[in-house]
Amino acid sequence: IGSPGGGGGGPEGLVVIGYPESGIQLFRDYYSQSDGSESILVPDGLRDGAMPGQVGNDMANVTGTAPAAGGPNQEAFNQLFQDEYNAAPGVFTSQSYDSVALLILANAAAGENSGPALKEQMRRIANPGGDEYGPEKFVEAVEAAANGDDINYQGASSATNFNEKGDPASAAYAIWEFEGTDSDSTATQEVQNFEGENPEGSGPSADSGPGGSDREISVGILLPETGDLASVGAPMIQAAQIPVKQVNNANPAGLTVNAQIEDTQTSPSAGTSAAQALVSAGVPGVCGSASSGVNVPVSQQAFIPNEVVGCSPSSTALSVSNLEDNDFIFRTAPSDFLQGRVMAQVMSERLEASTVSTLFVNNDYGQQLSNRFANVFEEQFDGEVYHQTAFNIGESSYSSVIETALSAPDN
Amino acid sequence: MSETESGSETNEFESEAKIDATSTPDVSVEYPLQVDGLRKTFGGITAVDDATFQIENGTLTGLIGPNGAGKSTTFNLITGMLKPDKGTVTFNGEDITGMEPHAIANKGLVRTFQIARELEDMTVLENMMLAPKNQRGEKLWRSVTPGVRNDVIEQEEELLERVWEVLEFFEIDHIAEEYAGNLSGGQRKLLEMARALLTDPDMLLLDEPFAGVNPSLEKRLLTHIHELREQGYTFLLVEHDMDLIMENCEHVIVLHQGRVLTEGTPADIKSNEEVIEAYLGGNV
Amino acid sequence: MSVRDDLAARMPGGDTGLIVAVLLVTYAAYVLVGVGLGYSLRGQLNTIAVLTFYIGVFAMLALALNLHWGYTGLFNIGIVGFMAVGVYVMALFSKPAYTPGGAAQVGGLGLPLIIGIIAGMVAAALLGLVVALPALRLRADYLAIVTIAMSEIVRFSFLSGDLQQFQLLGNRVGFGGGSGLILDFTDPLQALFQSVGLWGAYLGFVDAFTVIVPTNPKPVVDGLVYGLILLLFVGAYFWLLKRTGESPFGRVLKAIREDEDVANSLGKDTNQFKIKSFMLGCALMGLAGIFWLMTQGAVTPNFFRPRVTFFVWIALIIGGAGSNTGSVLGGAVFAAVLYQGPRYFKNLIDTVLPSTDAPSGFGQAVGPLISNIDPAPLFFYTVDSIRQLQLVIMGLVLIWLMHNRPEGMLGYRKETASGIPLTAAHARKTATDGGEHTDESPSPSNVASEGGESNE
Amino acid sequence: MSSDTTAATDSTPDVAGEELLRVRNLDAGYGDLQILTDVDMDVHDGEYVTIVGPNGAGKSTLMKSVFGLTSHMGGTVTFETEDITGLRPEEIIHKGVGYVPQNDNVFAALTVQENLEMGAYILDEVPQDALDMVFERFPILEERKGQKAGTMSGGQQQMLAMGRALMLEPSLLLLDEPSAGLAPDLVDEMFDKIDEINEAGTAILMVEQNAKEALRRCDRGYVLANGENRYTDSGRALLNDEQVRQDFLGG
Amino acid sequence: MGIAETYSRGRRFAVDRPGALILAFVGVLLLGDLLVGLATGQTALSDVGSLVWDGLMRGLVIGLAGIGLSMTYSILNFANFAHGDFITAGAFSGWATTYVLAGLGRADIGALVLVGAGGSVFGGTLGIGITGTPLAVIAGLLVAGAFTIVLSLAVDRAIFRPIRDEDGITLLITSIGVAFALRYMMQFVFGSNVRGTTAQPPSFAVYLLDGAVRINMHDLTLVVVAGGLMLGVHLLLQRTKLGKAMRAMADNEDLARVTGIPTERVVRSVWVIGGGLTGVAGYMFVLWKGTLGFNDGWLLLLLIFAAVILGGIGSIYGAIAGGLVIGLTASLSVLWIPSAFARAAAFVVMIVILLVKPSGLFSGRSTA
Ligand SMILES: Nc1ncnc2c1ncn2[C@@H]1O[C@H](COP(=O)(O)OP(=O)(O)OP(=O)(O)O)[C@@H](O)[C@H]1O
Ligand SMILES: Nc1ncnc2c1ncn2[C@@H]1O[C@H](COP(=O)(O)OP(=O)(O)OP(=O)(O)O)[C@@H](O)[C@H]1O
Ligand SMILES: [Mg+2]
Ligand SMILES: [Mg+2]
Repeated sequence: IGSPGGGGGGPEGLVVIGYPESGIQLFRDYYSQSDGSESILVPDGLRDGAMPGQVGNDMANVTGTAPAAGGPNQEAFNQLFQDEYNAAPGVFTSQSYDSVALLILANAAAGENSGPALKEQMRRIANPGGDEYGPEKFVEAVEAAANGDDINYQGASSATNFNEKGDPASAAYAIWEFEGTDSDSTATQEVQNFEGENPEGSGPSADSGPGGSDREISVGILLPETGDLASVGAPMIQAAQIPVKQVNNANPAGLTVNAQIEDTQTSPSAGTSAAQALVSAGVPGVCGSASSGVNVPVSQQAFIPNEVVGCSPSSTALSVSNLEDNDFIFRTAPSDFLQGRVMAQVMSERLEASTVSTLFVNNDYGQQLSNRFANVFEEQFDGEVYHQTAFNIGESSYSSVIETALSAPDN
Repeated sequence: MSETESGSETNEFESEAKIDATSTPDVSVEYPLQVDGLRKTFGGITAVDDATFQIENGTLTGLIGPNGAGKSTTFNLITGMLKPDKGTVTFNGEDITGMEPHAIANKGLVRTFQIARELEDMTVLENMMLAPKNQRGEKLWRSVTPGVRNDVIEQEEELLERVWEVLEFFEIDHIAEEYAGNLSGGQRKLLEMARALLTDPDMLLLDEPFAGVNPSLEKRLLTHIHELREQGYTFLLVEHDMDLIMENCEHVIVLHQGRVLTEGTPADIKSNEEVIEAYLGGNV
Repeated sequence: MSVRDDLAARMPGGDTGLIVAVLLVTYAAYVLVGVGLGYSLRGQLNTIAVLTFYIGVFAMLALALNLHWGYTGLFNIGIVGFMAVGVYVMALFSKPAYTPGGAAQVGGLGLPLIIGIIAGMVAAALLGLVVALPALRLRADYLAIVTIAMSEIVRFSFLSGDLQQFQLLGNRVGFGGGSGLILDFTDPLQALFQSVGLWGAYLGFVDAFTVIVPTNPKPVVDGLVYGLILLLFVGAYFWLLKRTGESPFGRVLKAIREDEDVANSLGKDTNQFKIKSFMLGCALMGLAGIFWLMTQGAVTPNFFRPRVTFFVWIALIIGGAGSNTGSVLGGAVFAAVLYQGPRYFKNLIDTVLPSTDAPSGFGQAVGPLISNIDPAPLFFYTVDSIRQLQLVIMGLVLIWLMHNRPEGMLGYRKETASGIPLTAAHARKTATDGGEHTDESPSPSNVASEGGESNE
Repeated sequence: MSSDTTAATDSTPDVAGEELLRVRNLDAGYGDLQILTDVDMDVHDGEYVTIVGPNGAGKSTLMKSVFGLTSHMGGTVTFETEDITGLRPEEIIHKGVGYVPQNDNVFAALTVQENLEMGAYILDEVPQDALDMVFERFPILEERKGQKAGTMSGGQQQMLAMGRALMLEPSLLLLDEPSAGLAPDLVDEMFDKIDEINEAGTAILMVEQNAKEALRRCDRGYVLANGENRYTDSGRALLNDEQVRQDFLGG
Repeated sequence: MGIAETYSRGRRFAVDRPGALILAFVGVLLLGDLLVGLATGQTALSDVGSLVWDGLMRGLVIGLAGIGLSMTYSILNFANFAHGDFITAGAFSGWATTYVLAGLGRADIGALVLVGAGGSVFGGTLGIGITGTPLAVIAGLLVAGAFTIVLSLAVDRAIFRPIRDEDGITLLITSIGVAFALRYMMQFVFGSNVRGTTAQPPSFAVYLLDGAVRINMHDLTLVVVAGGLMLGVHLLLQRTKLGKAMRAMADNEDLARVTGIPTERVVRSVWVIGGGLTGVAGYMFVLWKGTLGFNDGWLLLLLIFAAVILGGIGSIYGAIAGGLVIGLTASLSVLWIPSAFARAAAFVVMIVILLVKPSGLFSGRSTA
């Protein structure tokens, strides 16, 4: 009933949670099956300006949410990325940049390549107190940190203040739309701020940083180069390398950065052994890993016992907050706890849909975000969720799952 | 399957005893093998059609018939390689129709193949050691459990001894360590027969054991068969060489279009009009 | 073939010596690379631990596969399926009961680890039975496709939301769906040492390690000890399979591999042997899977892609199917050279030629080569893509092996399927020894026939 | 075995016309394994030659070597003055040699007619006159031309195989144990057919275990053992040779 | 025919083929469930229609891609695990051609040759499609076929031919090596990202009682190309000497050689026909679904195997019928089971049919 024409008993709205990898196919199948009358809401994972071009459709009925930067830093970062790679940054790139930037700053402040020392400094350089620096002033920030100054890094993705769990203390969410097939960026419509109980951040932190000059800072980058998330991972790795290059080009306080890149292959097992290689190399802090399915085991298995700081740019699952991490695990991406809520609100208030189905990629990102959305949407916004349908990466046709999602509710 | 399981469990000791003593088949039954109304069709072709015969104890019986008469199919039906559509096979007084091949072999009815099938990557000794029934070490747990394995080893030593005797009997002991795949056609035939004997059969079904065998070798094989028959083994032999059948068999069964056309002594058969027409042509 | 055979023969300690020698060379190479990479002692030890881990799991898996393929001729390309079932069932049994607010979405039955491990092996064996019952009648290549399809069905099942969580004996348990499972049971090493009452001693030992690794030595020691335990289990697998092979049971398996009908017509219930062999191999694969993943903190279904199965096959083929020694060697060589090697190779190059920018795509890499004959970008792109090329290399190695050494690194090995040496000399000895007792029995050899010449 | 090899070439009785097949010092085998050593053999135009010998002597190997199916290790095979050593089967067929292998010699899934057509694959068109000739010689094949070859009886399959080899009207036909596994009436019929074919002018080189019958009918015989020539003489002479009877014909 | 006879025949069938009976029972049960769903309005007819159409399209792709596999399987006697990557290789070569032809002058040539690697150019922006750029599509189709022919001949020459006499398992394992090498070489060159390759094709709706089934031009192109090729191959193999020679070789290769069939030449022909079909199938697969990634062929391969085995190895009708069964199963199964199990359902169907009819639906009918 639901599919073409959207009349009958199908839902008014559709939430699609996934990555461009399979999202392209999914939206292609959607547009060949439906006339596009449903309001579609997607989260950050699908924020890729190239989507309409790849899908071959303007995707005008799609609205997105994504963690956003509070100020102009996003623009600064975009510019940096554009200059460096001559391409628009993809999803989670600003978080990757921030993650590496924070690890470098904390390392400069700690004055040694040591995980336990690093973790003490993370909040000191990230949370309020001290001069503020953004990506374009990153080199100066490193110099200040190496001098032992207290600084407050303002990230590309957010203000990067950590709460006691190592999650961002506050988050801003942008509501964005695609700009059509010829563009490769997205247009931000509106930004909503969500502040936790303590937006300035909280949690244990060192009072001072010893700093130090003329040394080599070591940082690991553990992101997917191959596997399911390879296409998301590649630009993230590029973004993660920008702060490294900034420092190595400018040599503030005689510092250089040695970045070691390892591939998780989007697999927990390969990710763990890659992390072990980083641990063996004596890396004190690692930007990674990307997906929560990998991040949780890698943290448990490699980072936490070996006392290495892990700072994931894109692992948003709730389970990461709950790890017994001895305060070694951070992330620059906000927990889906917030985004699920934002999405429910946007779906209900902005898109004015009261009946919805979700289509989510079958991993913990998709599953948890879909659940959170559905809970909030039903309980706080009086909406009705018809189906929560999982789809697997790598199918050659998503017609049948779309059919399911667009059909009338069971019973 | 469960049947054999319990069966082998109970008579294990019995048969272990049998392995020690040199075997002599049970001579108490007069007709160990009885085939009654056997029938098998493949699609439209009726390969075996109401075949009925019985084999007398301690004889060498010939089974002859034109190509496609159903001889090999009959063997396959008797030994469980194929399931009959109709009819029964009785062995030593027990109905064995439709049993699994291994179960039938375990009852003492063992066959050889029309085309010798060796286990090519196994040595002659390994081939031979495979054959004896109810070896203790065929239970996995016995083979791997420390302590218990000593029993297995002990039995292996005994088996090897018997294997060696049989190899000497067939005069292939000089190639005992050779891979079966390297044997000549005739040696394969010898190995196949020797191996079948090691299973302690009461009765052996031989499907064209001499096809393609050089005449000198054929003579030696026949000598062996006669010796064994004198020891009490029963043989059923498929063969196209009429001279051989006439000279060696006590009894001949003629199969034609899946039915028993006639049976009797070689002399009877030779002079039977029907047989001459259906099978021998103007040859005799 | 004789050259390699001689190598094993000349090696002090025979096959064991060969294995030890290969391991020593491998470790030495890794230590050297570690020196090149400027690893600290801690880093070196950690590398050794990780290397040992992979050598252990691949050797175990190759040995289990050898039982299927090398011994019985069963072409199983669904190995990951059995590993997955082993791990998941083990997690179901041994994960602690669900507590809200923890990182884990579902709980388990909270049974001791050892029970979970046994349950995992049993489950893998039972899955083996389910596959084997119908599929053993099929041709080898059909069995291959059925097993690989089965492993995908297993993966899809664990992926599905329907088994994500359910109630079992009043517990909220499940397989976690696409999110996977957090393996939050007791640390296996702790469980092991506690069960033998040595946990305190072990902690003392770890503390003593501070002499070598001053800070936080526990993960390093844990890794090394776990690796050692894996090697012990490789030894146990080896022992078990050697005994299995060198027995009447193994003899029947060998016969089945060559010609099932013959074995059947000799009175062997071949299906039963095949099923037993298949189930045993599956249980061993399940156990290997458990060993691989139980210390990894979490498990997701997509780990169990067919690719891992092919890794095990490559390991087995490198070593040579049919030979247990070969399986262990193949597992070690695969893990050290093909699986872990490229990572270290790349890091080594990165150290030698630091801070070079690899182009981000093939286009940018060949562009300069075409326009101004500058091969450097392509070179760096190649080094940077080592992970993809690693699989290309594995493919090429496989092709090369099938062309040039289909029988594996060790060459053709004859492993006699018997509990005693099957040689003419041995047979003659027993025959004359035993002959004295059986004087009276009518030995067939008395019945003389004319001496004919052999027909060779 | 004794080593009183009679050199094959010296004592060739000149029973027929021009020399057709000439094998000299042939060494051949499979892979690295040598089976034949220094084998000599001749077949003349229209001649009927039989090879006998114990199992594994290398008889089939010799046939296959003539037909380019083994690893060549030395020596030459000449057919009608042309050196055909090492040519591929389809080239040798082109020269006028037909071959009927020992067993498994029909395409079971193809019809009788299609089997025969395959025999003339190297020609652009199916030669109608050859087909007619085959049907005339083996009427049963014409009757059954639409039947799947696999469903025919053993004897019929043997005839089909021979018919297929005759489709190119070869001047030399190689037959490997054509009577193996056939019932006595069919054995006779088969030997009669071979005689007919030979009388029609085709030279025959045949391997047989039914040695007495084969030697009785042929012009000339060879005894092969251990991959080497042992004896050669006219068929009857071999049949009457005491040593040959003793060693190879079962007395 | 009397009732008694019918009854006894049915009884015999039930006794002989309990598996088949159970299958039939399950089938009836499922159908009944579906009818109830339709009657109560729980399931929309147009939904079922859409699923059927989707399943048919998938089935055509699988069937078309399966013919080549089926041919090499029966004639060269091994399961070629590199087949999936031949499909991908064909797709990349063809789509590179299409991109270049459609985008020449509008985008960087390097980006076009690499089929828009890394999002450098989009097929949608270039307006690629059977209606938008018909010539580029047809040229791509032809190049895909031609390239895959060359590729498979080269692989055969270098890799399979030297071990032609080994058993099927040796070749199978070797083909796994080929698959790995080929797939990740493609990833190395073309990158790992999935790209959209076409603009939205024009479509029309077929109205059913309670809604409509949408059919687009690429679906129709697929129907035409697949149908035409299947017919062509059928005629080729039935009517020509080559076809008979292939059947002869599938039957008994040694005998074919001694009969004078130039076996190597026939093998090459097999690769030419099989490779050409495979390349075209790869191209059509991508045209139909509109995306292209280095993993596409491999992900399809198991379904193709399922289809080929199900249909009976060596049978072209079998490959097509098997493809349709697998495609429809994967698509329609969501009516009864969760969508996560759709692929699993296809495998289960394959296993079940193998057990009931081990030699496949169209067994014993080699190459036709
Ligand atoms: N598996 C089968 N499928 C179809 N037909 C078969 C099968 N097995 C045997 N037949 C047919 O059954 C008939 C009897 O065959 P069988 O092999 O028993 O003959 P035989 O008496 O052993 O002949 P030969 O002396 O040639 O070995 C033949 O017509 C044969 O074609
Ligand atoms: N394909 C092969 N590969 C390796 N060895 C082979 C092959 N075929 C035959 N042989 C070996 O070559 C030798 C000669 O075999 P051949 O088939 O020529 O014997 P034959 O004289 O025809 O015997 P028979 O009368 O039994 O047919 C034998 O030892 C045999 O094992
Ligand atoms: Mg027969
Ligand atoms: Mg021969």
